[in-house]
Amino acid sequence: MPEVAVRELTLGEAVREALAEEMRRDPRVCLIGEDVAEAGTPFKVLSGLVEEFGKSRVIDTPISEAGFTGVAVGAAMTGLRPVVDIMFGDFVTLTMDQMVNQAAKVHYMSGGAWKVPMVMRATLGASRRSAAQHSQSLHAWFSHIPGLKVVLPSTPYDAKGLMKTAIRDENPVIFFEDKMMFKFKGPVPTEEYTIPFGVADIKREGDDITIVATSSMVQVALGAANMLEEIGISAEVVDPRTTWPLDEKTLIESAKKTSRAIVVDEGYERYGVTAEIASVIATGAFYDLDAPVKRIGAMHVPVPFSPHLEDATIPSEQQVFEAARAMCKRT
Amino acid sequence: MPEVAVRELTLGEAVREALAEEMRRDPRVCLIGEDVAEAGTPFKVLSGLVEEFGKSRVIDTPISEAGFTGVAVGAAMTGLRPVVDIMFGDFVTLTMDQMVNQAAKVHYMSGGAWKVPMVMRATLGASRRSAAQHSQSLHAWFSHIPGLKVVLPSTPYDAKGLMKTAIRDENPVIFFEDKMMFKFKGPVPTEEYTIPFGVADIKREGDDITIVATSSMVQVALGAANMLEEIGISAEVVDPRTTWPLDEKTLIESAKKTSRAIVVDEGYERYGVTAEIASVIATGAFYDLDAPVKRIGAMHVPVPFSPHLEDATIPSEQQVFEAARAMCKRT
Amino acid sequence: MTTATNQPKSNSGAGSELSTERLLHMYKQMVSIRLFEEQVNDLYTRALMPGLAHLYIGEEAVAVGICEALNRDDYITSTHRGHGHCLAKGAAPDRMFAELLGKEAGYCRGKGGSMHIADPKSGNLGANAIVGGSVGIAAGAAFSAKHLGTKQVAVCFFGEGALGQGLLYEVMNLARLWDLPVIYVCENNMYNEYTHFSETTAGEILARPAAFGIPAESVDGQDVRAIYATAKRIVDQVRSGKGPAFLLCNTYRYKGHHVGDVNREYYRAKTEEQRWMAERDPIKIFTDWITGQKLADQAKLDEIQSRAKVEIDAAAEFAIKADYPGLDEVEEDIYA
Amino acid sequence: MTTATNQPKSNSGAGSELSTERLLHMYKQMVSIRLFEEQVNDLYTRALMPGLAHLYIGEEAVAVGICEALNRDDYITSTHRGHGHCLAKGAAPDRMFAELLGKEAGYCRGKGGSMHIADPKSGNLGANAIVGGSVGIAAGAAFSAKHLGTKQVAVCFFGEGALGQGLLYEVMNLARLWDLPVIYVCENNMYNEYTHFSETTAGEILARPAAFGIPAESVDGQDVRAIYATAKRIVDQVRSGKGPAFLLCNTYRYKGHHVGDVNREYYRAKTEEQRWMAERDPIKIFTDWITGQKLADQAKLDEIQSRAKVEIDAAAEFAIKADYPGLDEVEEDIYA
Ligand SMILES: Cc1ncc(C[n+]2csc(CCOP(=O)(O)OP(=O)(O)O)c2C)c(N)n1
Ligand SMILES: Cc1ncc(C[n+]2csc(CCOP(=O)(O)OP(=O)(O)O)c2C)c(N)n1
Ligand SMILES: [Mg+2]
Ligand SMILES: [Mg+2]
Repeated sequence: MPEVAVRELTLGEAVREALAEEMRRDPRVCLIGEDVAEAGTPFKVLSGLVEEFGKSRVIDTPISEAGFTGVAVGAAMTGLRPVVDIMFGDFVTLTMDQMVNQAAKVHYMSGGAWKVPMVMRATLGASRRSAAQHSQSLHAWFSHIPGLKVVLPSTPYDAKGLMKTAIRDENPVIFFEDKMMFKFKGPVPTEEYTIPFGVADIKREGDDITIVATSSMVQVALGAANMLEEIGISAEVVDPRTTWPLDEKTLIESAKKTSRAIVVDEGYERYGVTAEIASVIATGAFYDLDAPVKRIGAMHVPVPFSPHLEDATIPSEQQVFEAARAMCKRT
Repeated sequence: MPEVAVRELTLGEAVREALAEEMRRDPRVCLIGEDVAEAGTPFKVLSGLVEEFGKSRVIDTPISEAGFTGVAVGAAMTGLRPVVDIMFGDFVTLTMDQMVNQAAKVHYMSGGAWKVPMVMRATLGASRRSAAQHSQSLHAWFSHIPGLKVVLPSTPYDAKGLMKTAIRDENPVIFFEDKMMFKFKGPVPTEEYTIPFGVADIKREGDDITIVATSSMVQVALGAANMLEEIGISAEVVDPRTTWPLDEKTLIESAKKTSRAIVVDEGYERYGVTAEIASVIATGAFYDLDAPVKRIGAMHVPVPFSPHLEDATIPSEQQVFEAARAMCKRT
Repeated sequence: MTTATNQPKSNSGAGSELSTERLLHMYKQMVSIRLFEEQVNDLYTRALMPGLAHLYIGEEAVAVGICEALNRDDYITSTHRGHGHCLAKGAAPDRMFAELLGKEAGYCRGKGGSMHIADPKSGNLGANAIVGGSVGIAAGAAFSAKHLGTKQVAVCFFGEGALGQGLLYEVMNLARLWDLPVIYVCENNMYNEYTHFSETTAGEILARPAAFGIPAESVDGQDVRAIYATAKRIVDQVRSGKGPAFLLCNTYRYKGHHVGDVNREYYRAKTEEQRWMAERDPIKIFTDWITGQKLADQAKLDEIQSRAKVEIDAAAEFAIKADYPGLDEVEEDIYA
Repeated sequence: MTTATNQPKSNSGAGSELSTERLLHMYKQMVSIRLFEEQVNDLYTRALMPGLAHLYIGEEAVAVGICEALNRDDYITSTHRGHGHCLAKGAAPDRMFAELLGKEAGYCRGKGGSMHIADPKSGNLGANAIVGGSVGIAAGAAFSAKHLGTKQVAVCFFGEGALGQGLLYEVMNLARLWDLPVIYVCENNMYNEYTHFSETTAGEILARPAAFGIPAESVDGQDVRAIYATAKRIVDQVRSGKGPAFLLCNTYRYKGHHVGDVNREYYRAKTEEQRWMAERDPIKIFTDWITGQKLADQAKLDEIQSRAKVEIDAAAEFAIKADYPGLDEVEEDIYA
């Protein structure tokens, strides 16, 4: 966190500012996606960029996720640094061949001859009443694939610094933004900064239990930590910020210190991010844990439309609070 | 295993026999894919089926994985029971939208009104010197998605019984066959049988350590178990057979009994199947484990072409043996 | 560049062979769709509807003209802008509203919402929130129909934005190779969300299906009689085993991309909207013809409209009063 | 149904404007590709090559005719059947063989193998083992060239099987909308693995790019002069900023789909193979023309061939003797 928090931006504004700064700094950076220009995306995150950088660098596309992702892969190989925009993270399904069989593997398969410095921005997160095809958090898929890096910012500050790092990275990076957080505010310094990948951030220090949380779940974890404080439990909230590279050391050390850990992530719980992180902690802090690592992910159901059903599928403060309380044996 | 093992079939033959029997039993079953008819797929697993069932039920397609998968989804909704064939599991990348946003969700999104009884056959497994785009084991992706079931047979017997169950299931099922095992032989009874999903099979009983293994890794685990026996370690080998539904109970009970567990799977280790299973065991057998659950998956690299590099990326008997020996503290 | 304006003149003979009763039914269907959508907008502004919805206002003639040419057991697949297709194919407004409000009485027990309404009874395979996501499903239904010899056809509705999706071409190729009884109905309302289709669509739209050997034609999407007549001919042909067909309907959405898209001037001029509403309104065009032909007078049409309004209002009322699903519903229907 | 037989007659004037030196260079390239592939087959049968390879024998005129019309810094993307493209664009046989054998001296340090050879120095963005997988990459390279104003063009080679992949249509649409300097070269060798292309390809192939507004033409894929002349014209046009183009080359693979595909009678007749080899061999057709025009006599051509053979044999020998990468190489190059 910056020394003097002079200024508040929303997460959407922070992402936009990162993109604008990088586009000013480096003429090779361009944005490609559906309704990214005048519309500035349906979430308005990119508003104003086409006015500053013009239509040749902020490029509207047809509804062709696979096609423009493929174009970005080739453009990245040959001198540009494209940022592609996937409106809803659910549509990454259409880009998996280009991202996984092409982007992720080009560098390795060519023995290092070619590289693919591109960023894919995608959204994640439910609770928008958009039902099963517009609410998924599919970041576990990408985290599973060698050759890709996966970023999950949880604050405007992190979003800006991580986006700048993503654009400067020489590899394909998937940058997932929770669409419910675009209006979420936080301090962002005016001076330039970047945040390295693979460095977890302790969002709140504590002694009794570690809550590892990603993306918007960090706020859920912080809310639960406040509730826990009221009953005398001191929770540490750790945000890995990137699922790959993963800062195993910080996660394990925190769990060793507190001897209990919960992992909260909005992807489907089964075979998801919580499994990897829980397993890393269970192994790394094996001799220090007082209880099994608890995983809290999205319920193993397609996200339902009806509001209270949808809400029931997403990890909540209450749920995290209760899990932590039970683990710390307070009632 | 059957009482009297009268007959040996290869895994490929077992799959073919299951398909043929189900096609005879149920005229709604049909096969759709590239080079499935006269060619019987490049692996020859389907040889002879077009001769028996004709071109209207064994259907060659253009190279359109997304397209024919989509057709299968619609056909399954309206009265057929298609089995689609994805030649190399790496090409599932092209079908993710149809499988994940459509097939997996139709039943739920429609409040139960429609269902999608289809099977996708795909291959997995490296070591064929086919490099990074023809060697992946991407079953973790599907296991992550509610609405899908995922099958990983490890023997001809299991392959036949599980394929018959898959075809009769009312849901989309992904059936992964290790392409290096098509010639692998094992006993298959001539009498009809099916194998339920979600029931793990103890492939070898043991007392000192549990080795959970999937697909071809079961043979690796059994090989390691033989090596372990020679140094006095008794290993139990458990095959979950389906990663979803997952027979957590059997896995946990075995680990409780032996107090040590290794999980071996050929998918990339990070955020893969080993993470989920290790985490399930670490939680379920928390108070009984003498050591952290050890995960052995494919190395976190795109699969390289050069033979000894490729071999180094795949879990081996030696590796499992050494991990088990270290865990059991024998030298 | 393809433009929506140079469309062929209406098939002027169409309608004459239809009974007055049938024509008035079509009128009622169009009016009902419009009233339904106005009610949806109202539910949204009154904050009674969770999420968003994509209104079909302005495009009513397409759904009605096509679906009137279908049998009840023929299949359709629909889109995010699907209420019109759904109603035209025979869904009941009350259960639709209930779905839109996330109620248990809805077609999907509240689990699908606006973008996923499905109804086996009326052959509706489901709306789809993935642009182009249902083109394979429609062909698959046609595959079943052909395989089982049922003589059903499948209609795949999609917006011109779906022309950007590769899946469409994969499946058109399959449909032609296998002579599947599927009809691709492209609703060109000139916008992919906030981008004009001319910025996203190279070449001539009709040349695309034609390249795969699929007979393709266009029709004035504001003229329900022309659409019906064309659809009838195409459906007969497809049902008789001639393989797939493609129909381009040139139309316009009056409202925003979704109910929340209110300030639209940055992507299209108000005058453009006004021109379509004044000159090309499908209900007005049909009204003028009906009254011109003296098949019914304005009073009769007003009466139909009033009755439709009563029905739609009652349906919305039903939905508002209906119960939400119980929490245990969340884990039901994951697996069949 | 599109057939490969009704192709236009050879562009008879082609070649006359080329220097003899250039023509003999093209001859040498074609011969080298054939010798290379024969050597590959030999390495396979001698069990010196891990895995499989897809031979380009019979199709040599396409790669050579196209690549001769390109500059060294122009881009290509290639396919699983990529050795010919690679060599024609200027890769060295020794490093190619080394790659095929999984040696460290290979273009990909042994990590890519036959299906992934890539070489920035000759503008080769890489072969691709996903059918159609590189159509976006080629357009992306063209996007860079246009964006950076470098005047490079990108050629995307693909087999007619890739016409089944939706990505191609998504990208052709983009390439046309954005006027990208990309040339799609479709090598129709009549088979998608073991299935005749007529069973997988509805309509007319050339109508597909044309539907997206992309100029498309076909050429006799066995006539290197015709291919070169056509390519030269197209490349000039594309380089001048006219946007994408599509060239269909009708050709034939003499051997199996891959080196292990030996018994082929179940999917194609031996007589068909024999007819192509006897009547349509690209090297023979070019030889006859060269000698007919008296640009060189058979002895001269034989000498070229012998020199090529020495080179190819030496290259294979180099690869056989080369070292495998060290085990630590496995974890290198995952990230840049
Ligand atoms: C694959 C996919 N990409 C993007 C979207 C987001 N999206 C929803 S509707 C829409 C525009 C669709 O335009 P069109 O197909 O013309 O239908 P219309 O809304 O005009 O009826 C877009 C881009 C989506 N739902 N699916
Ligand atoms: C997406 C995808 N599907 C299937 C395959 C398996 N496969 C490899 S080559 C091939 C046939 C390709 O035919 P074509 O494009 O005509 O090229 P050719 O082999 O004739 O040169 C197939 C189906 C693949 N590599 N990629
Ligand atoms: Mg539209
Ligand atoms: Mg071919």
